[in-house]
Amino acid sequence: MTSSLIVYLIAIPLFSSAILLLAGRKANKWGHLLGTLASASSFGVGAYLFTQMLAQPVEERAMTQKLFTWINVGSFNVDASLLLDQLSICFVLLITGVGTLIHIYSISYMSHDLDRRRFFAYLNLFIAAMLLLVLGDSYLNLYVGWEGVGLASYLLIGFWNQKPTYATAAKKAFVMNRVGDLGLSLAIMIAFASMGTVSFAGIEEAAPKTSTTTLTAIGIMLLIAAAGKSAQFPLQAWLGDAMAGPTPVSALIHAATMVTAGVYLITRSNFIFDAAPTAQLLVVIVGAITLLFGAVIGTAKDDIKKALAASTMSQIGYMTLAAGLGPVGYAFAIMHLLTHGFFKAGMFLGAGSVMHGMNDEVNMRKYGALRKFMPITFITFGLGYLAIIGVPPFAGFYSKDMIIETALNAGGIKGILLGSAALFGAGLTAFYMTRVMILTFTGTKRWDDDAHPHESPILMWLPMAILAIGSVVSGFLFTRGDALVHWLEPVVAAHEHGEHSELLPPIVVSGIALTIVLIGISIAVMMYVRRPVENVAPENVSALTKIVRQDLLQDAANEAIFMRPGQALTKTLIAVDEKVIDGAVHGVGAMAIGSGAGLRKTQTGYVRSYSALILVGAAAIVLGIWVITQ
Amino acid sequence: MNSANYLYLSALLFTIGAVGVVIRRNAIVVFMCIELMLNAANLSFVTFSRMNGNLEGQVVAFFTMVVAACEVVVGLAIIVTIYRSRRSASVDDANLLKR
Amino acid sequence: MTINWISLTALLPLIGAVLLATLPKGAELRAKQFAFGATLVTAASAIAMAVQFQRDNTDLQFVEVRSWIPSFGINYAVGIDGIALVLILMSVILAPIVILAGWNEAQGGRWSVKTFYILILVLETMMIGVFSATDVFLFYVIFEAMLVPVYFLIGGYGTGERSAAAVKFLLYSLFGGLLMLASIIALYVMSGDQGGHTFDLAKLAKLEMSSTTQNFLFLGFFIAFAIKAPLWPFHTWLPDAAQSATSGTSVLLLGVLDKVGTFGMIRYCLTLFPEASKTFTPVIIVLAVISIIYGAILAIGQKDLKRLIAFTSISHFGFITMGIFAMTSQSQSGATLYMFNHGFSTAALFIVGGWMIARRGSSTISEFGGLQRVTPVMAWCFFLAGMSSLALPGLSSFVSEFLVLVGTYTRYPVAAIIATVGIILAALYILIPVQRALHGPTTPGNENLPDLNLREKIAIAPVLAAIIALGFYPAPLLNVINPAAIHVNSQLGFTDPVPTVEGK
Amino acid sequence: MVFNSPTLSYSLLAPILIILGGALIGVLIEAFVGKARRPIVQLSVALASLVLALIQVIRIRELSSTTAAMGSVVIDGPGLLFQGAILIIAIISIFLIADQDNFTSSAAALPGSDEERQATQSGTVLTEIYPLTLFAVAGMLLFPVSSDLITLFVALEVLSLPLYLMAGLSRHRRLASQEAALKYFLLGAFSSAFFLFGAAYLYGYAGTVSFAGIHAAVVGGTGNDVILLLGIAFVSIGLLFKVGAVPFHAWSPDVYQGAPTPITGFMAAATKVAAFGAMLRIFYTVLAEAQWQWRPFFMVIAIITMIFGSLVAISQRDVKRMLAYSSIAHAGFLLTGVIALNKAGFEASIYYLFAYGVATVGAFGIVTLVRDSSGEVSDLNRWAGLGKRSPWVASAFAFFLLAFAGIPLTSGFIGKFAIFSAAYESGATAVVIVGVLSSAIAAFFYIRVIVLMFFTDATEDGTSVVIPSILTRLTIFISLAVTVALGVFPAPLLDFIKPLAIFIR
Repeated sequence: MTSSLIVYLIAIPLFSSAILLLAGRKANKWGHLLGTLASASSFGVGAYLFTQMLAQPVEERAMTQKLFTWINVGSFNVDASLLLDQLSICFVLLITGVGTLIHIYSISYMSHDLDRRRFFAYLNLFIAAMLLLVLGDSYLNLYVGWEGVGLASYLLIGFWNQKPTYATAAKKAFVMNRVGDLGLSLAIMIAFASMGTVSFAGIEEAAPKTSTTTLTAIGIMLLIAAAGKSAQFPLQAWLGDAMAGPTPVSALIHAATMVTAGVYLITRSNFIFDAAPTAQLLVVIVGAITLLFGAVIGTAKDDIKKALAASTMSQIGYMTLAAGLGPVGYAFAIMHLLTHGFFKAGMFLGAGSVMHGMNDEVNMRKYGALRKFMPITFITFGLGYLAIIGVPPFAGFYSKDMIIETALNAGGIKGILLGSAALFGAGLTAFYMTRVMILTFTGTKRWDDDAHPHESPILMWLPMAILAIGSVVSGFLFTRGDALVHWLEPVVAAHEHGEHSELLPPIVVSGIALTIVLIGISIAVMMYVRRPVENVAPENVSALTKIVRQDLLQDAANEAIFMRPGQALTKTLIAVDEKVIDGAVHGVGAMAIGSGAGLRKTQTGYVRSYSALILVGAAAIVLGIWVITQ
Repeated sequence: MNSANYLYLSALLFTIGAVGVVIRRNAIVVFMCIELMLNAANLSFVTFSRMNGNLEGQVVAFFTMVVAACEVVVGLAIIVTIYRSRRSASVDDANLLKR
Repeated sequence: MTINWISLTALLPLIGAVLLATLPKGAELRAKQFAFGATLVTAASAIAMAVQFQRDNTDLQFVEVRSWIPSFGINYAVGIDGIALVLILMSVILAPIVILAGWNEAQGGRWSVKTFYILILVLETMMIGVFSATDVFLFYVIFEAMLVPVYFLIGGYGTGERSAAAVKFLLYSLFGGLLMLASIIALYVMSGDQGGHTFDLAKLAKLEMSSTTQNFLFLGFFIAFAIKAPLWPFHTWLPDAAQSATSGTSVLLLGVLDKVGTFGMIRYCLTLFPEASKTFTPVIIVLAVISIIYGAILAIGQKDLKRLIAFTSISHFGFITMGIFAMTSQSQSGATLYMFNHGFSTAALFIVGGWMIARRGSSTISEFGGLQRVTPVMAWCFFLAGMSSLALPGLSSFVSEFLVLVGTYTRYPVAAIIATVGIILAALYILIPVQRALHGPTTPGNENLPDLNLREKIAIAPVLAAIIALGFYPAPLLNVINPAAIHVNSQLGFTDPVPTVEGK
Repeated sequence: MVFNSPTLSYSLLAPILIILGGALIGVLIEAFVGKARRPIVQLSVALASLVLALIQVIRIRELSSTTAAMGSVVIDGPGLLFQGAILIIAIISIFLIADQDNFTSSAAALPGSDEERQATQSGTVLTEIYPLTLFAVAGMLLFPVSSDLITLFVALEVLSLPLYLMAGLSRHRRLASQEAALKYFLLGAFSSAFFLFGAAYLYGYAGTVSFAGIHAAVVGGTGNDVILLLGIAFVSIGLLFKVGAVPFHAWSPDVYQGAPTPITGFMAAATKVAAFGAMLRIFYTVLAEAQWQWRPFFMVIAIITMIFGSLVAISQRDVKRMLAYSSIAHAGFLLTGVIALNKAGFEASIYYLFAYGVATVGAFGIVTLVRDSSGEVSDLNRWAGLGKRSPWVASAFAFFLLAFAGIPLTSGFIGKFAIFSAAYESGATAVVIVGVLSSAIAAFFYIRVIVLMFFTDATEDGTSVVIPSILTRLTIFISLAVTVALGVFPAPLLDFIKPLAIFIR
């Protein structure tokens, strides 16, 4: 049975990770090799399973592997069971494929780090968790992977946690992800309470019989989850800081795979969102806001990784937008997700390569003219650049164009708004990515004195090259005969073409998009080629620029709304606990002591007062008797 | 004469004795007040004896007298010792033990 | 010949304590080894008992009844169901781990090392007894008597304001216990009116009483358990006690003894006063939710590592209590599983935290810094324990926490939703100390701390292994707990809310 | 007129007569035996009489449930139980009393005088204490078996008078000791007067002093209720004074503190048994039918006694005073047993009295051990760190305190449980609740002492624990053993009490 192989996808990197973590320093010599091998083996298994799937007729391609009964209490019955279908295999190949490339890259990139072994352990752990996320056949299984990748992300962002800001960044990512997890938890609870099951299949079956209100609630909760994991508005703030992690991590986790898990979740939950229009509307709104939000932030970033991170946020906004459009959009969301996986991972690795050559400098204002010193990096990065801004025939063109088109066709004012947002976003993307290219690779040298830029070794550029090829050809391949759309049809339900009237013919849309992209590029060229670039960010800029530089005040807002009131609440409650609650406890004690000390004074030591007491007692009793007998 | 009046007298004597215990300072006087209370009780016994028409109350009175005599022995011993130690028979001076 | 497994298991540590007392004064090492051996033998005995446990049988098993004080109808009566079995297993497994982990923690005490282990062993006997008693009087006796060894363990071997903390703990618990005593007396008297004085739990459960009476008696029991558990607002003794106690004592205190409170709620409150339990459920659910959030927020603000862990426990006990009183299969099973898991994750936190504190000589979080570079293994253990405490999926505590939440949601959705906020706060209260203590640059005073030695690794390994293994495969425990938990609910006449749509 | 010679039933009275005989022999020994040999001879005689009396009590338990001395004394199960308890407590107390360091060598000498110093240096010891003790014991034995008011009054005085004297015999702090004697005497006599006055009214109501007659009159209900009520009230005052119930308690802290510690222990334990024995007999049999008249008063008194005792004990700095207030609180607990007015309450009271009495003697026994150069140290602050220096002594004391606090697995817990459940059964819910709450308060100060002994570092003064003499050790050991045994296996004693605990009148 081929399905019995599914578990090995996860088990291999998981065991490798465990071995690396437990073996400790002993594994320093071979740790990276084992890690890479594990990832590659997993990719091998995935590829084999993919070929097996291809060999099957469409309706038999999905396969499940039940491992054991995980939780079984009353009617709450969850198996540890894996589902490999057309959707998850896409992710499996992306995760293990890109993952393996990044492992290879990291061998070299991290070679000077004393803790390289641990780095590979975390990477393997991430691969395993991410695979579990996409392979779980129920929301609860997904949840395990979901938090697993969060953990791996936390560990990797904080890989250099001796630097306090990095440690803080890691914590921030984890906590904000937990906000998303809250949504996922609640979604599962609502689903169980209303449908009695938490498996995808079970809920898919029960969804049509469930009230829209319930489904909307589940949908909104899932959206919160997705927003947390995929850095969508309003839970986007952690992604920029997450760039604290080593660059391969940014490439793998915070560009290609983990951050797209939210899109996976929404796509996987298509049966809920399709039946909950309100939730779906919220998804597109979140997507649209985020794609603009990220793009705007990207325009003002001088840190190359943060610029790319903002771009990632924005691109995932596109995916979310697409996923929110329902059956017409799911396939495009996934397509963009995959192409983005190639080009963004490639660009991150490129950025890593640049940093590698520039003493880990990340400020683009201190780059410049690196084209000549890092030709391979330049070329691979450039191919990724062309892909992301959507120049045909590079991958991004196909996927993004489809999303813009679908958004425009969403109907009515909604379609126009969404389409415009997507188009505007494309222009911004072109602007900030061009800016990155110009600042990094062209123009004059603005290096620090001790910089000696050089091309990276083959272990680093080879993965970049392979990803660059992916950025070039993947879009084309996916759209040949709507290959990906058809492939995914069994999972996300087919959509008929012409269901919506087309607002504009596709070719016109592409034309408009390309025009806007060109405008974006031109502005960037005007601003950064025609004018000299300073190696420190100019201070005399507009207020708007300042706000954009501060990530549109996202951190300030979080601090004002959550952090500071939270800290105040904590302080208050600590005081309350001490003074009021414990105070009451001590008060009772003090009262007993006090009244004891008071009563003690009756013991004067004088016989006469004692006898008086007796007499008074006797008198009281006599009085009592008198009262009774009256 | 109504024998109940003896009871009132007895109660009065008892009260005088009890109040005396409370207000007098000299240990001897206090002790005598207690004796007064005992004798008030005796008076009650005898009165009740008469009212009830049996002798038991009078028997009790004899017992009481014997017991009171014993009490005097013990009491005086204690009071004298205190007096010797403190050169005072005031009960208010004996105030080491309190609170 | 039948072996009375419960009595045997309970007696073993007591015999150990007696033998230990005969050891000569100076033989510290031998005392430790002996105590460790005694707890291991006890654990073996308990496991042997567990193997014979028939898990689908909802009756009490290994029942043993002997007359103790016949004139009051008091029996030495013991017997266990799945819930009790799980808690006993937790106790006997934690005991040797605590001894091994805190190999040197008795040294700073007021009294000899030997005394420390005698107290621990006596306590272990009582722990087994308290979970297996089926005679209310016997339960009460052990419930109260347990305070004494713990009191001496805190006051005699703790740090800082140890005697004040010990007194606070003792008085608080005694106060609760006396309220329970009043209720027990009332039950006893009523049983006399209704067919003869008895303390037999099953018979007392059948007593007829007015709802007012039931409510009052319920409160007597519940407040005692709420203090023990501890539930907001009866919690203020716990942080003080945990801060002052040695980490081993804290493990036994928070990990095991406090479970007597939640266990008591299931075994006594629900069984004896079903109607009152229902009456008070809304109030209790509210208190539980407050505990969850309140404990978590206070944990976030703590500067002392041990206090922090104590407050996390208050939050966790909120979950357990909520699960118990939500009275669905999932929440009830989850609550019991939570008790078990909390025992292990708190044990891990306290044990590793204790090592950190012992090495650094301070329990203030800000005194630590950058331990991950200096002592990677210890840092990892702490991290993993913390992850367990925040109920990371894949670890055992997740299963229980989620069961409680999902089970509660089906009956009290609002409570469950608010409680779920606790998972965000949990991330904060774990990650803040993790960041301060383990991450960042290595601060002065921490440069030369030694990493875990072999003994410590051996001690912590089973705890962490259990946390991970039971996260992936909780079935062995759930299979034991489920029948008992469902039995508890069905006795109360509760069935799970039916989903509006039947899926599958 | 024909006189029938009275039938006395000597065998039934034998325990009392043996003790009285022993006491008289003791007096003769004082007169005729040389100083050097007196202590051992006196101790032997005292011990022998006590043991003989106890044996006799055990022997006649089969013959019980009858009257002796023409109905003045009733020998029934409860009476014998009380007598047995008193004798056992007396036996273990006599070992303590035998430790002569506690008593002045010359009671007649002025405190601080040369005469006193010479007496002390010459090794003179006070042996009068033995006959005095025996006289008191004889009174105590008689008190709970008295069956008419005359006997009751005589017994009260016989037990009280020697105690007044014994209270003044302390070697150290003699002035305080004499003051204690004075206070005890004056207040005791004062309360006796109340008692006697009340007895007169009871007699006036019933026309007879015999309990049987009074009972019949109460049941008949023909007499004047006011007279009955006054009689009950004033008799109760006398009895409540003896047990130390609020507001008739004021003597006890001062006397407990001032009296020589062994005497305090003996007095606290044995007097309570005797006084409660008499009280139980009177209120359970004679006045049971008048319960509507006295129970409400007793409830109020029980409640204020429990609360007062517990609260005031908290702030005490002297161990003997603390124990005195604790004994007041215990009097309150015991009063709930009187209030219960059912068989369970009666059995519980007997059990409680015995358990409490034994633990009390043990506790005071330990107090005698803690000394500095000038004698016993009863200031609690100086008990700090005792657990470190003398772990066994401190542990034993802690155990007694836990028993007083009613912690399970000590005798005190079973007693408290039994007495409260009986009171609850009788409907006195409020009293039980107050009892439970004041137990919580009481725990506070018992635990404070434990903290002091175990968790507080010693001040550097010379407080130390003397090596106990074999006799003191015996006292403490027996008390401890009994306290443990009664806590863990109370069944034998409870089962023993059950069939005997039936008043015949």
